[in-house]
Amino acid sequence: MKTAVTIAGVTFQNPVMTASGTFGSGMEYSEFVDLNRLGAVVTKGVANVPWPGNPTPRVAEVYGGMLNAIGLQNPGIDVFIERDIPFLKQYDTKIIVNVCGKTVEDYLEVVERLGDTDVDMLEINVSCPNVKEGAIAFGQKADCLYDITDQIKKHAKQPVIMKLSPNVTDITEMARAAEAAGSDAISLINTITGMKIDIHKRQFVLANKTGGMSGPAIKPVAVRMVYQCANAVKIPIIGMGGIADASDAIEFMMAGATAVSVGAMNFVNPYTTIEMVEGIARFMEEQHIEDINDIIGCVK
Amino acid sequence: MKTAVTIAGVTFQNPVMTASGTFGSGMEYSEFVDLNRLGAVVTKGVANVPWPGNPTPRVAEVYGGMLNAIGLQNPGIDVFIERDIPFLKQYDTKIIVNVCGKTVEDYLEVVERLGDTDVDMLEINVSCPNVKEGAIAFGQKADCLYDITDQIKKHAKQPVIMKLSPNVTDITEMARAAEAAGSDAISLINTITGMKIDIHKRQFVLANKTGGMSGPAIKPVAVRMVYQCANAVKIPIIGMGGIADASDAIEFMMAGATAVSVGAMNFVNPYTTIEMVEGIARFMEEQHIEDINDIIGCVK
Amino acid sequence: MEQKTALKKKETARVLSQTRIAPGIYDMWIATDLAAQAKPGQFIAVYPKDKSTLLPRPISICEADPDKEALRIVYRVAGKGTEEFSNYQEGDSVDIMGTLGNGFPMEKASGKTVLLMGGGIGIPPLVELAKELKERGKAEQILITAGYRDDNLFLAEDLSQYGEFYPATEDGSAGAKGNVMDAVAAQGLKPDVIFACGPMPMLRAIKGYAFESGIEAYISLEERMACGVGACLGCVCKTTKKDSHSHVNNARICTDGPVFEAKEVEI
Amino acid sequence: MEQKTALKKKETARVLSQTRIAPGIYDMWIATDLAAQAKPGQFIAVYPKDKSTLLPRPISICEADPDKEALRIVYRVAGKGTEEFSNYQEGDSVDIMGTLGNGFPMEKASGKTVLLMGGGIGIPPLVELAKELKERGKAEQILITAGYRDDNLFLAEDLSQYGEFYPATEDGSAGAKGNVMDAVAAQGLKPDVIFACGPMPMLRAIKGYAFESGIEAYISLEERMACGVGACLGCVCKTTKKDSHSHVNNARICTDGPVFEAKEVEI
Repeated sequence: MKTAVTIAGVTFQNPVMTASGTFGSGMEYSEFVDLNRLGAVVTKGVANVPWPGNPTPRVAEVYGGMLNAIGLQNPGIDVFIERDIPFLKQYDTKIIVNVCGKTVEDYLEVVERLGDTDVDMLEINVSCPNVKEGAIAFGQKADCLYDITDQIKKHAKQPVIMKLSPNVTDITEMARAAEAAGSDAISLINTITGMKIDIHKRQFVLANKTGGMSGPAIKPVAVRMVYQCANAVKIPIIGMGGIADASDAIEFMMAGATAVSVGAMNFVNPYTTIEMVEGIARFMEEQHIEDINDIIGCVK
Repeated sequence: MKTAVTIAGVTFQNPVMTASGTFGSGMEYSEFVDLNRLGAVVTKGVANVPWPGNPTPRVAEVYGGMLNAIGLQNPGIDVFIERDIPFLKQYDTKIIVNVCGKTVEDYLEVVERLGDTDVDMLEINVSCPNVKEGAIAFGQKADCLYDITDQIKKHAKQPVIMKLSPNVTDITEMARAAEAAGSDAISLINTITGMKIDIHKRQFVLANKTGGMSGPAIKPVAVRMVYQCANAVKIPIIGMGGIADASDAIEFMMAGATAVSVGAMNFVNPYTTIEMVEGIARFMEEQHIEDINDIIGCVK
Repeated sequence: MEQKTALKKKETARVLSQTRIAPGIYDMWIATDLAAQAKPGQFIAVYPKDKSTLLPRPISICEADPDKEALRIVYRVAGKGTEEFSNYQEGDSVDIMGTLGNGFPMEKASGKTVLLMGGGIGIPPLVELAKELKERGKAEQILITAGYRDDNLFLAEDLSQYGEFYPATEDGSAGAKGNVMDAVAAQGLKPDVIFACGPMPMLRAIKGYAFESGIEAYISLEERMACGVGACLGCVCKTTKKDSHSHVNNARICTDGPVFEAKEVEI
Repeated sequence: MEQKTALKKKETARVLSQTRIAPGIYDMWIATDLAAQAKPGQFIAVYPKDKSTLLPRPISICEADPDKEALRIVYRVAGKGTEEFSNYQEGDSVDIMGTLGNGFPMEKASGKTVLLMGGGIGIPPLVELAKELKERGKAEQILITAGYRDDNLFLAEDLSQYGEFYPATEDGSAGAKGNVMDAVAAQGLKPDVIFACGPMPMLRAIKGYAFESGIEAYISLEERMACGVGACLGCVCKTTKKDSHSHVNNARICTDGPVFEAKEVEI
């Protein structure tokens, strides 16, 4: 039985990854999950300098999911290279570093610093809805996305994954822009912008007013967008958005994803990723699937 | 205690309405709900001629909600005027007729026919994601929305509500286009496009592949968009999207909605609307709110 | 207009009993005064408590006992909703709405040899139907055939009380080997009218057989539903005649059906 | 790297008992071997079964009995999640993760007069804290004050076993009228070190009092959490020193806390 998938020349032992921002750099969850058994750890976004993030409350519960407005708090690339990469290199898994920034230069600085490190891929967060400084525009306008992808590709030594925002009219337009500018893969969906009001206090639950929605509630939107993109571009897709178990992972793969990421569900069940790895193997056995690659995009 | 709200000169005894397509023309739910106690019945979309709708399966359950791809099956304006309007006129509630079409001319024909009838308002469905013929473009491009609104306003005798699609990058751009073209109000959100795959059958659950997602799962997105629009335009907003109880209704009103519509939750509990009317009154009593209008948009 | 007294209602009822009567098949009695209005072929909507699954499950009425104010449903565990229901025990609450849909047209059996045909989880509604036909109907003869996977002949005892009962099993372990059409052939049954409920391939076969033999057949259809009361237009089937709602030959299974004359639906 | 044996785990445990000890306040004992590692001031995450509410509720550990492998939590019903927990009965399952966070720095009380201060639903963690201090700590004297709404002095009996207990009530129906600071004034308490848990206004008052009096104070903070293990960075508080994770003076309450030295946090 073959569970390995390959994206831009990087082979992952299985298609189960972690969604950026929900798994730190793996340290915290290493008490629950054997990182050696994951396809990849996708790290929390890292910027060129430390970011303090947003005021609290930063998280809120919603029906079948949650809102977050962390604001990409992170220690910056120096600490990350010194502490987080060596930690992850102890494990037999692939490392995908999520990169965030406020300007193109910010992104390029991080990408260049990472060029000398032993990480496997870069995921570019151009779609965080919780950072006001303008990064979101990169992810919501096709020409901006093209430009930043083009710049990053010129500087990156590792293969590049552009992470797409679902908060757009036409996700395929964004996917095509990323592909045209040379992105090696795309990942989607980032969170959907939402809001929650405390009617007794008459105030927003999040200090940031809005937050990014994740969890099972958004899965149908994510599956739809993955399907649309899979039929619009040739580069591989990493699917995410409310994935809770092996069935969900397989649904995304049948829609066209080559790999999948577990996000908010890590918080609900810290063993989600490992149970998913096992559940996918069980499904393959039951359904007599020799190679997981055979189901990618099989529903047309 | 004042629960009445006014939109474009039409006064509703309370802010609780039904969302188009989830309540027929009231006939089916009149066995469960005293229609005399609703703010308004918003009818299922009606076109100039009968529409057969989409193949089945037309509905699918998703986490905290459902997908539908009915495809606006409807008997056409002739039967509607002859049967549905007289039925609704028996009740002491307002009538808002949802109008659908494939071309501008289709819409105008229905709008003109309704001009001679005794209905209170028109809601224009330019955002149904399940009709392929192009109507969705009216709801996803600001200039198209402006044009059709402008045309409809020239022909409509009743006040016009443009119903907005959430499947856009910037909902405020759409709201502003509707307002600029003279729309008397806007309603939002219509459903979010989603997809579900049956991994054992390896096929889409809906015959139409994609469907419109509704239910509590989409509420945070709807609240956010209502808030954004309330801060972008001056015309009143009818809020909808996963509203399940009085607390949800109040959340939408605090975000800026003047009235609210109950959609998918009618299917989960046919008494939802009436319980909401009672729950809003209870909340007003507990919170010493004299006039429901005082809470509209109170969270900034 | 003043509000009329409703026939349909949603309520929280009590489970009187529940037993597993075959692998994956459960038999639940529910205390509800809806029993008084239940007709053979009608169904109820049962709502899961699990808040991730909001829509009701349409489940056919297997038996109604108006005196005891009790309804019986027999259903197969097919997903999260029915899985939840199968765990209910005596005294637990169960959220239901009913009674929904139109029943079988009992009068069509008057003075006739009527054949009830059920397949799999389409067998349960035949119980109330057979009972009513026997106790209050005017059929000359009641024949019943039911198709099972194997010799787990659930509800066979119930059905045998009300008519001549001919099972069929896919594995041939009891009755005719094959499906209900094989049982009809094996027994040489010659009905004047057919009432049927079961999976689509079976209903298609019955429709073909009825057409060729010039027999009236009434079949009960299933489709994914949302509202269950005719408002959402989710559960339609193509009909040869104009439907009552939209006049577009798309009848609502939940309210115009679930029972249709076979020749009037495209299946 | 090979997988280490985990200290933290998520598991489905059993409810040993549950009682309502004050209006809206519940006392639950849970069978779990996490009791062996529980430290005063730590908390567990409790997961609702209601699938509309997915995130765990952080609830402080009130008492741990390693011999009986049992943990006690005392919590207030504040929403759908805790409402659900309050309906659990002996034998029911309860999904928990633990043990989380760092406890109070017991060693800071050595040879000192330590004052434990609790307000409302911040009172429960004082029980295990007082017990540990008394049984294994080296404090010279243990003073305890707890602020209640009224004379429903929940956990007062437990606390009185381990130290001098001074309640305060908002309505003056028992102990000092007012809050814990009023009790301190009324009793003329002179602590060397303070361990506190309670609502933010109380913690702010204690921080101010400790600063003015030159007393070391350790306070337990609360914030909306998602992961509970330090990964999501949802539950941070501003700190005067660089935090261990991001070095941006935003410490994670769930893992760097929940107990912080008062002077090191901006509250």
